[in-house]
Amino acid sequence: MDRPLLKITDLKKYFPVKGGLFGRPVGWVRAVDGVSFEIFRGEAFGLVGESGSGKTTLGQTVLRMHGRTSGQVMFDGLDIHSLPPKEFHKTHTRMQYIFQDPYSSLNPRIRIGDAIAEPLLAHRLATRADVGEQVENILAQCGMAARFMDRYPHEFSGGQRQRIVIARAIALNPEFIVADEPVSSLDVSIQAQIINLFSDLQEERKLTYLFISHDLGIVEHLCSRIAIMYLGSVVELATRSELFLNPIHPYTKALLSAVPIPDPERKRSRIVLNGDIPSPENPPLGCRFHTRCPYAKDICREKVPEFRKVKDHHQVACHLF
Amino acid sequence: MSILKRKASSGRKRSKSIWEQSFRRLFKNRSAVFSACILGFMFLFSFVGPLISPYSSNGIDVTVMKHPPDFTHWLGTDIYGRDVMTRLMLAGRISLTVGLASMVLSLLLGSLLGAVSGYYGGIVDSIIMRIADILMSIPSLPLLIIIAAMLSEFKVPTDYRLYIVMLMLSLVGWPGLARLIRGQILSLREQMYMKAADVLGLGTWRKIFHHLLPNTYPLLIVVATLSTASGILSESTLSFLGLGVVEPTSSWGNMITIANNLIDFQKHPWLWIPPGAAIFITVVAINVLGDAVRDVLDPKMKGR
Amino acid sequence: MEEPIITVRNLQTFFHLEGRVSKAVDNVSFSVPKGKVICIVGESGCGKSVTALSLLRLVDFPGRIAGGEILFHNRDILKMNTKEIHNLRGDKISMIFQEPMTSLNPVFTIGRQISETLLEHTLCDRKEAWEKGVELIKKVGLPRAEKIMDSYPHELSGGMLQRVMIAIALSCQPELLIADEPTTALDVTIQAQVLDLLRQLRDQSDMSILFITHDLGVVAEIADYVIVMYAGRIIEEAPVTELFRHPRHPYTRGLLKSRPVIGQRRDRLYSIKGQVPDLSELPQGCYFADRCESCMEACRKEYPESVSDAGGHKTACLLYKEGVANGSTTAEDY
Amino acid sequence: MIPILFGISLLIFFLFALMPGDYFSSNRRLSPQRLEELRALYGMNKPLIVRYFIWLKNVFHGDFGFSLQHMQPVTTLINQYIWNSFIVALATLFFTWTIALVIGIYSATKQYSIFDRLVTLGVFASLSVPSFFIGLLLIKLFGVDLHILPIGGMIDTGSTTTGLAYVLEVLRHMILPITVLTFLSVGSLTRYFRTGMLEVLRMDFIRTARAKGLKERTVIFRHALRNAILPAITLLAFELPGLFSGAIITEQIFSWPGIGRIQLDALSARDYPVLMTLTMLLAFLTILGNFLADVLYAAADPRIRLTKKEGG
Repeated sequence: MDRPLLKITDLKKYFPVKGGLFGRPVGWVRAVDGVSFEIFRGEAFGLVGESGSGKTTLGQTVLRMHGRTSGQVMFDGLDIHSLPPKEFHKTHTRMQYIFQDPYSSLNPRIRIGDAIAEPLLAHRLATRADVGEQVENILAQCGMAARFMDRYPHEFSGGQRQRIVIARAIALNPEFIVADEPVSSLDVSIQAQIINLFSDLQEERKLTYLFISHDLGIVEHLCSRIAIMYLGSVVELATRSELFLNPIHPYTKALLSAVPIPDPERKRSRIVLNGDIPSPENPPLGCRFHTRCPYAKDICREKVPEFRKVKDHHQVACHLF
Repeated sequence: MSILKRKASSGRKRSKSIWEQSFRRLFKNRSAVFSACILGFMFLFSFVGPLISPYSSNGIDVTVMKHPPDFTHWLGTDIYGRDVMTRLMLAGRISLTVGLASMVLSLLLGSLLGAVSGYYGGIVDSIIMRIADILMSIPSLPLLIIIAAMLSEFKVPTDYRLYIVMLMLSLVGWPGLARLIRGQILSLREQMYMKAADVLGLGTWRKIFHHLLPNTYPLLIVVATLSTASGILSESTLSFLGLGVVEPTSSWGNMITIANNLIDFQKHPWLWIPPGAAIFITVVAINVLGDAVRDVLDPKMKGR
Repeated sequence: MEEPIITVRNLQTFFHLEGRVSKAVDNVSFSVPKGKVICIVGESGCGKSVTALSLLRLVDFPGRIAGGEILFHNRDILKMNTKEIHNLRGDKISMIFQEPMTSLNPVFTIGRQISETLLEHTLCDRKEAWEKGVELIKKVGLPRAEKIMDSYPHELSGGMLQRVMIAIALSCQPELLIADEPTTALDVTIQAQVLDLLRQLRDQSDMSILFITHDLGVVAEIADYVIVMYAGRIIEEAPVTELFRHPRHPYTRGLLKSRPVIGQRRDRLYSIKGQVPDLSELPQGCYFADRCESCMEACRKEYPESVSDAGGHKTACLLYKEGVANGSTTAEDY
Repeated sequence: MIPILFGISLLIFFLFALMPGDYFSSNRRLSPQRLEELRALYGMNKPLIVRYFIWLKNVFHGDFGFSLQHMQPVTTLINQYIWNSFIVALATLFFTWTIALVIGIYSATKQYSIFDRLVTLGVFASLSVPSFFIGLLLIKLFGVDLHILPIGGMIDTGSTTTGLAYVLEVLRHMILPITVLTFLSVGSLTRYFRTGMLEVLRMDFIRTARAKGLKERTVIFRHALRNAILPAITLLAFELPGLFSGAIITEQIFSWPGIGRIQLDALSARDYPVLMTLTMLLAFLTILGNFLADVLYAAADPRIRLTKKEGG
């Protein structure tokens, strides 16, 4: 395999919990707590986690939408978090982000044609003369007719808006896209349309995705390598077939068995986890998962398991394996 | 504003602009249309009326002093025999002007300081907001009265009193506005589309003027109407107390001062009821219109 | 089938907005037998939630139940007076909602909100109601019941709150529990817990459940009988195994195929083209015609009637109407 | 809170210090020499900053200065009049909240009804009428034309009534000022309750309460009302100082002997210590009100209680 396009090393992002007098931080939410992985050119990398796992924060920190606490994000040899403003500005044409909610990620007062044209002009990828044509082409590629250009976001349905948001992102012709739950607010029949759009675009434009989702079905469909996140750290990372056929971490197993399968005749043995995800402000000592793990031992309560390679293309952080 | 110009032949259906859509909805609201008509009438009455009126403002006519309303003088005459209706029109010019001008001033001051405070945050924000806090801790009427009294001490020429009143009203009015705008900017900054604008690498100028500010216009418009209403009310109160606009310039407020004279108050109600009614009608109309505009532009803001 | 608990006939619930009528639920008929789980499945705007709310007459302005009848033990709920409907709600029929975080009153303790229902519908005093509440909390599998009784909603997680909601719903041992997307707002692992709980409760008592969801996976997990809705109408209904084995309506089939399923990866997802129609501007014919791959000319003329086969599998699609082509073979040919 | 009070004291002091005249300069009969003597006596010739700190120190000791117009300490003076204002303010507060609560809640539950429309109209009237004008109108109507209520003052001129008769007489004089003040403040509060209630009635937990089979009365008065009233607690902060300052106009019009009146009197007599003290008092009441509102709100809303606990 060639050099990774994106390399994340021990990335941490803590948010202060303000309180007390003068708003001093009284604690830290460890949203991302020491994550390392690589994403290779042209692959779709899936990041799966439940709410509060820190997956969104991770995606946003990769694109430096907020500063990191520590660690490093290398994109094609560029240390994203140490780039001077001018250089950083240039990376916007190479890395883009697609937000979860297509309703709030479009400015209600800007016509969609303008919304797509703006970034093109900002990065001098088009001139005022030819920008209209470019916008039309991009919209067409995302399955939207050119006549929609003069409309406002509120005139579109959720699926159409997500197409617009995708069009806006790919208009800059990026190599790498972080897609944060791009279909979770959409209906099932529309989800399929958008997922297909993602695969089509990847094929046509040789895109690399970091696809963030809580939906294992979608991630299995779209991604070739998948990382499972729990409370700020990655607990398991493997290729698609490895992860779904031989899951190792108890959390991955539980997650897989909890996904409802649309087949009433298939009876499965379910691992139903007890309790809730603990607060990232006050995570459990030792293995983060031990409070809910059915197999937890003493060592799990004391020592943080190392994230290590167990097979080719399969890494896991668990004492039991 | 639009980057993409419409191609003449493309036949794209260009949807109406947000303003046009809002305006249409406003037009469907009966009470909004009605109050807009009343306001229009008030403006015509004040600014065009005197030109049509057969009487002049200083047309002292000793033969018809304190004459009750009849067909020649629809609202009667005052103690100098001047036509009350004509005076009402001229006073309306002053009252409406003071209301509008103080609104514009406090809006400028408030939105500028509020936007700076909200956008930059930090120490600038703290300073501006503390000043606003201090000004807001003193109820506005006593504060206005003190400032007005102080200005009386400085013997400001009566011609300038008008402008001073505008300044005073905006001085008292801006902190509340600045807070509102600041809150709006802060919440807008957290919007996903502002984050998206960051990731897309849009320039700061574009972000502020095309993304941030246009989204504050609805709030500004609503606030503008309401602050015009309160400006007119405060001016009338100050003038009634003799601390605002003073004779010979007349405003609706100082026309009512005549009611302090017990005889005039009891026997000549046409001298003070019409200006009071004019204030009331104008302010109600502005408030109703403002409320309707708020419903149309920003339904979430209702009742705040 | 034994005597149903509740029978809905030709229910119509319309929303009046800015002079337009939006037919959120139109001509919906079904019944819920004792001790069974009936699932209504469909996408947003299909009228599944409004149907559920209509059963308890909880539709808010500008919605209005325009017609039909809802028979609960042969008494029409729509004709009940205020007192009767209050006696029914929470006692004989209870309901839980999608957002457990906002469905409980933030200023009252959990304990108060549980005992409230008991005090309203049963002859017990405060102390008894409280003790019963503690029992219910234990029954829905929450630890430290006494402590939870004294907590406020914001102190508990979404999963816990949904259990509390279930406890409240169960407090008067209802004959029917209406669950409106009860797991949609929850994480997968928590969803599994709640589904387990509901299944367990159904097995323990002979309470019926009307379960509303958009997720066919959840349907397969919990349903005995499935109703598929689209644009305010029922388009297909069948026992759960039958429906998943032989889905008939092109929409149901499309839905099943467009969802990626773990372990059954295909290169490309099937997708239903287009959008759900505007409920205030519904076409004359079948509402799905514009998106349907098997659309025929007749489909655009009139709305297809629901046809039942011998096994009770009902489909509202011309492909399955007797006399119109050999629908079943052509349609199952994909 | 304390820095703001400090800032206010600074603002008020320098505002008054900027005034070109003082109590003595309005007295033409004083010789320049005598003027200087008097000023020295009352410490008015010291540098501004020094005067400020002297004033501040005195304020801390409860000494707010001496009213030269009334020839008594400001505190004594205010103590004489404030209770007259306070009793009107309290009555107004009571009526305003009661009426606003009842009407606001009722019209919210009957949204779009005729009653609701009338209430909305009334709210606008209340928000838009100049206080002095409504006062004058009512005096004209009830005092002059109908002769059923006194036109002003606290007691009839030359009245010597005592005991119950005195109380009744005062009450009769209070009717109009309280009516006016109530009418002026009831509008915004009614609107606040109405929109608050409408908002709460749309919330999910109201649907839950209905689904539980609670009576509509219980749903509204137990579940919705509490949530709708909670945010209004913060309004209390502005109510009391607001009433005192709003009373300036009404007290003037109805010749009610309260602090609003002496405020205006002090203004024309350049009796600045009185003015400064009253302004400080109002500002202090506002800040105190804010503080109390925060405390009350925290006590009433369980959600706040938790964050406070975590934060502290």
